[in-house]
Amino acid sequence: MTDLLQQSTSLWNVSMFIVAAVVLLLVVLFFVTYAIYFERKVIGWMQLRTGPNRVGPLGLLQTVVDVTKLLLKEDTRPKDADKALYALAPVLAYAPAFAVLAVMPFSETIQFADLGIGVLYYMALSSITVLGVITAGWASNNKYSLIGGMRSAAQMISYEVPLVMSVLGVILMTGSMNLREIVEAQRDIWNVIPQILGFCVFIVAAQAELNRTPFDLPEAESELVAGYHVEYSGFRFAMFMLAEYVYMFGMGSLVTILFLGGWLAPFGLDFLPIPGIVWFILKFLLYVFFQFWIRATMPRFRADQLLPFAWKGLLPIALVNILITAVVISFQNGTL
Amino acid sequence: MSMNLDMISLNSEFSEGTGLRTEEMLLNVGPQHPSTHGVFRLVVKIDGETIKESLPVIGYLHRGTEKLAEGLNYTQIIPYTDRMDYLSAMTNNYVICHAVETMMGIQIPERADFLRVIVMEMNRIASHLVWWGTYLLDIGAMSPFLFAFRDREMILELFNELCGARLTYNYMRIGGVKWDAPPGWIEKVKEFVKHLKKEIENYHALVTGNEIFINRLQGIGKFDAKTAIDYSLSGVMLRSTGVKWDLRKDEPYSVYNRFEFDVPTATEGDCLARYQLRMAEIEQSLRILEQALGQFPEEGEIMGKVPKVIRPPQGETFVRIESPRGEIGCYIASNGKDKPWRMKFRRPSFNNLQILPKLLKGENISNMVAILGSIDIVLGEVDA
Amino acid sequence: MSEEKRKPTPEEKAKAAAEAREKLEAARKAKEEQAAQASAPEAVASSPEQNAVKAEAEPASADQLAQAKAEAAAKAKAAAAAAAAAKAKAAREAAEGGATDTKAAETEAGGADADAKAKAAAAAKAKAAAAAAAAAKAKAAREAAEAGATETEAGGADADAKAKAAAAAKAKAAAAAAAAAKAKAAREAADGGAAETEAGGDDADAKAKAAAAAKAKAAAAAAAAAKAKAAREAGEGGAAGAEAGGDDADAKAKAIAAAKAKAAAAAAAKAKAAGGDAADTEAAPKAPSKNQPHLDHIVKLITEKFGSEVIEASYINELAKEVPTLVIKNENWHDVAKFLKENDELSFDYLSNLHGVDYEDRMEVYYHFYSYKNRQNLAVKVKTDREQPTVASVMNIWSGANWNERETYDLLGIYFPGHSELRRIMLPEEWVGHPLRKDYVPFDEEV
Amino acid sequence: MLGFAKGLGYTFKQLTAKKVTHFYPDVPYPMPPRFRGIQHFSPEKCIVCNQCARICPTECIQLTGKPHPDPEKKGKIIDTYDINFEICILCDLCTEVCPTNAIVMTNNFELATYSRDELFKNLNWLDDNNTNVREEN
Repeated sequence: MTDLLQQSTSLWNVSMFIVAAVVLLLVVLFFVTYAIYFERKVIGWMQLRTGPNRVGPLGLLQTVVDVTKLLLKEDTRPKDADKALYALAPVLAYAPAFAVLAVMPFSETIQFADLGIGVLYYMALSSITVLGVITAGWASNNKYSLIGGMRSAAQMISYEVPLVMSVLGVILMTGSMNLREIVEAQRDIWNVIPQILGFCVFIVAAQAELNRTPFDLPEAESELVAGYHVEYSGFRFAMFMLAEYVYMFGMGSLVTILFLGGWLAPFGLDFLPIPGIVWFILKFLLYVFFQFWIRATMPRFRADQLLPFAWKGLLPIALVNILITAVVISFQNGTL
Repeated sequence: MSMNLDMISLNSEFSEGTGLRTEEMLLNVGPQHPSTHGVFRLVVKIDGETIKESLPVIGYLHRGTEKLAEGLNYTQIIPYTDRMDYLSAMTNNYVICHAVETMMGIQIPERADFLRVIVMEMNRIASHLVWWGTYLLDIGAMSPFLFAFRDREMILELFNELCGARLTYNYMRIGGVKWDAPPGWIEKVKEFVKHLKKEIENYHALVTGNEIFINRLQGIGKFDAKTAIDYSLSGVMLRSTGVKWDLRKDEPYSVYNRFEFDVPTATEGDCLARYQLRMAEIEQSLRILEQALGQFPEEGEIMGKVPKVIRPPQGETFVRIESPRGEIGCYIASNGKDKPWRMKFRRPSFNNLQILPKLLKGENISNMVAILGSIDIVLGEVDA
Repeated sequence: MSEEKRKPTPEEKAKAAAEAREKLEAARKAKEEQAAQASAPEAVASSPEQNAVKAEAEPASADQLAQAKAEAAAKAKAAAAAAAAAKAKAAREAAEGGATDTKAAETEAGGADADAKAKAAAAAKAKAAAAAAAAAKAKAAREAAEAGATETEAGGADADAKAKAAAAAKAKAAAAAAAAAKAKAAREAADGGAAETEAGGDDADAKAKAAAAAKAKAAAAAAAAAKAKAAREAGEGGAAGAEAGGDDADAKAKAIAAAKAKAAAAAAAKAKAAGGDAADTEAAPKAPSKNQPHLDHIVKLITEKFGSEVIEASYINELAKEVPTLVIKNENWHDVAKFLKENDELSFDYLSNLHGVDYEDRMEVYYHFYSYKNRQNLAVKVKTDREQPTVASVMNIWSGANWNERETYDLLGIYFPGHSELRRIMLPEEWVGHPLRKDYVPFDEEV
Repeated sequence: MLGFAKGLGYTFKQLTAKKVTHFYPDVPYPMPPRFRGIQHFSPEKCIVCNQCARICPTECIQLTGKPHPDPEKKGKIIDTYDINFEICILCDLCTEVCPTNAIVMTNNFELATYSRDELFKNLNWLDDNNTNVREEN
């Protein structure tokens, strides 16, 4: 793929890119369907029950059937909802989720865009989703969804800051924001070891970004019935679900790249003939399993505990991490 | 119960500082809502997320049990009491049988009394397990619900073998019980007690230590002993404020005075205290069960001598016993005939719910769910 | 008689379904009739207990047989069934009447006088039947039921004869009354026990008056017959409370008779109760219960503060684990309540139970207190009349009374002045009537 | 953090534990012998004493008797016997009071129907419902 980037833009080159983009879309959709399926299976196993097993062999077609149901279902809209915003909200939520994947180096060769400011691109785009969620909360003219929308606004914005701060450590160490270079810099040692503090803050902040337990306040079933997407049904609801899981795909790949050494084999095992993409997928699945595991165990935060935890808890740790990294680096290359 | 809501005034004020006009909002929680434990409606006046005022609306599940009871004879009323507190039907059966037996002075054979205590304590454990599962679901953790229901399923299976039903047992009769324990049943209960004793540790490991859970419940829904007594609260709601009062201990009925168990109390009176108390109560019930199974008389009949048609002497009685939710009482006014002249059930959930508006002032919505869950109401009992 | 066992063939099921559907129509038609004459207060003939029992004996699907009749099965079975059906119809009306209007079915006094009401019901039914399009035969069958209510099945045949005679005279309501009266007198003899003097109350007048008349008759009956059963009935009619000591000095003449009757009944009841729990005869007083000192102490404290006329009665209620019980006068109940809570010797700070009871001639509110300080129970009863029942609200003393008082108001209609928001709690706002009152007639008879 | 760790450890351990799901529609659910299911009625034992109709709290049993066909025997035999399963609460009081065990309970509980009419079970249906009848009553 990377050689395609160097070629001059001919018709063939552009069509190849379109094909590649469609392939990526299909891969992501395949991942989303089976991420939902496996999430239900894994959480089921953790709760001593077998997950979906009635549709298709071992229930493999369960999510396919769900998605078709959502497509066929009538797409209702509340009478005096804000029509334009109501239709716009799912688009605002879904589009950045998919756009973010363009910059991810899945392996040496597979990368769509090698941006110099990969990390910044990710952070900037991912905060557009907040707009989508707030418009959804406001437009569906329902008190529960309004509260859900407001909660998610507060949560996402206040967790964006520690998320970015925790990545600063990595950037300091590699000296560049280009994702590919960050992976290259982890040849001898993965960032997770030196940046353990940054890693923890990143993981927790990522949970909040994805609105997943223990931060699933915006769509807290037991309190707000379903939070911001309570009035959505049919395909628009599918869009919100898709956005959530594509973001998980995005965040999973980002964690693998930033902290777990992208497509690099774990230290000492690089003689095995296993291609980079397989390592990437393994680490990625490890992170996704961790997400399911947390969802099966953790209770939910309370709205008023959420924000102090971000500002008084995560942010100081991230800043300390940056400080330590800076001191260590400057000490290493003698400038201290 | 259809409410005219205009009597709740919504005020909105304009703050110069932010130049914003904020307005209060009336939010309808229920009657169909995931965490109201039944058809219970709470009209909540909120400003942003803080609750200014709340108005509980009940009566959606009112079936007029007391009116029906006036047309039925005493044996026919027992199936109706199953449906009042459907999570612990045995205690309801017992309270009406106990009331009639006190009036007529009927002696219960020992084996029947032991069977009654065993099934009541098992029902208390089942009811607390349902509370534990659904309370964690309200707080947001999904899997404890499944573990709780796996263990409760064992109790329901034992009840199914004993009296043929899983929820509405109709097991007790005036003067004794209908069925004797089938062969091998007592051993199965002993096994269950051992299994649950081990399982309780896992519950504590899974949830009680969890830091999010602790600071989610600490210090909310707090009240002191005086308010608890003033609002005639009972059961864990009362004991969480330090009042050591359990009818099984202080006004012993049936054979409870033969078992030694202690009454767990706490002092803070907040949701976490109530959580710990209910978990401790499960352990106490297991202790009682062990002793009851140990001293279970080998033979003996299960039905005392009872006249063919039960006609309590003219007069009235009021007895109260300890149900998982608090003090359940049964008042019977009889006119000497086989149908009660007036029957009234003192229902703990109904009285415990009165304090909710007072607790919710100034709380936010996620706390409202936690406080409502900690009161542990069953709507069948609130609206009986 | 059982056919060979075979799988229920489809048309078998269809027939059952059809039958069921007709059953529904028949039930609805019978219900309209019932609704038409529900207007008369104690419209329904709720025969005394044994009649009800016998009548209920064949609730035999009246509709089932109505259909049979509809299919004009002229066979002998139909004829015998007709008698049963008629009885069933009367019984079902009685049951419905009973369910909706427990007073008629319940009150023992009412029971003794059921036949008078039965006659009234017959008159009303006659009017309704005339109105209803039901076939004349159905009416005749009902008349037969009227007459044949107490005879056993075997007696059905002669009941038909009487029915036909009654049917002939049915044209006029009066005639029906006469026939029914004659039949009633006959039945009275058969009853033996409650020798029922031929009192008035022949037409369905206001319930209260009828109730009063009924009680008077019961009192007379009780006086006449010393049999325990009758006595117990009369006693119950008087007052459910076992105030062996206190007789409610009811001014009206009826009350004196009632008092006399109640004393007799109480004595009889106690004898029976005593007999029940193998205590010796009522003459030797049982050992004073352990709560007696508590009761005396409480009474002493209250009389010191409020004087002795405040306590109408105070006794130990053996039926309720010897709980000391007080009956406090309605007027100064609120001050006594405040005293019960504030006085540090009493300090009854826990209100366990609060509810109302409808005793036909009066309403009573029952309170059950508990004091955590000196571990002592106390039950208090406050009486109020029926027309405008009001009891002072204790909500400002025990806030636990709030919802309980609202529920008592909602279901029994007892007003609690001083309650901050006395609204219905269980029933919807626009509900008419208070269901737990004995004279409650559902406003809209639902299907 | 310790609380999180213990909780996560427990759920992880459950991954491999034995599952408790019961595949009900495919595998029939075994009911204990005393389970109170739908009644079975044997008309030959019934002596039309009406005890069951009288004890039923929801009054859902309707029965009619007819005099015995051959004249020398007295008493009555059952003609129609209906239970309205819309309001029957399966409380087992009828089987308790029946002197001749004419009505007993079976262990079947599947009674879902599409129309309410089918819930009016008549004598023949109750007679044919004779699979896994309950022995001890």
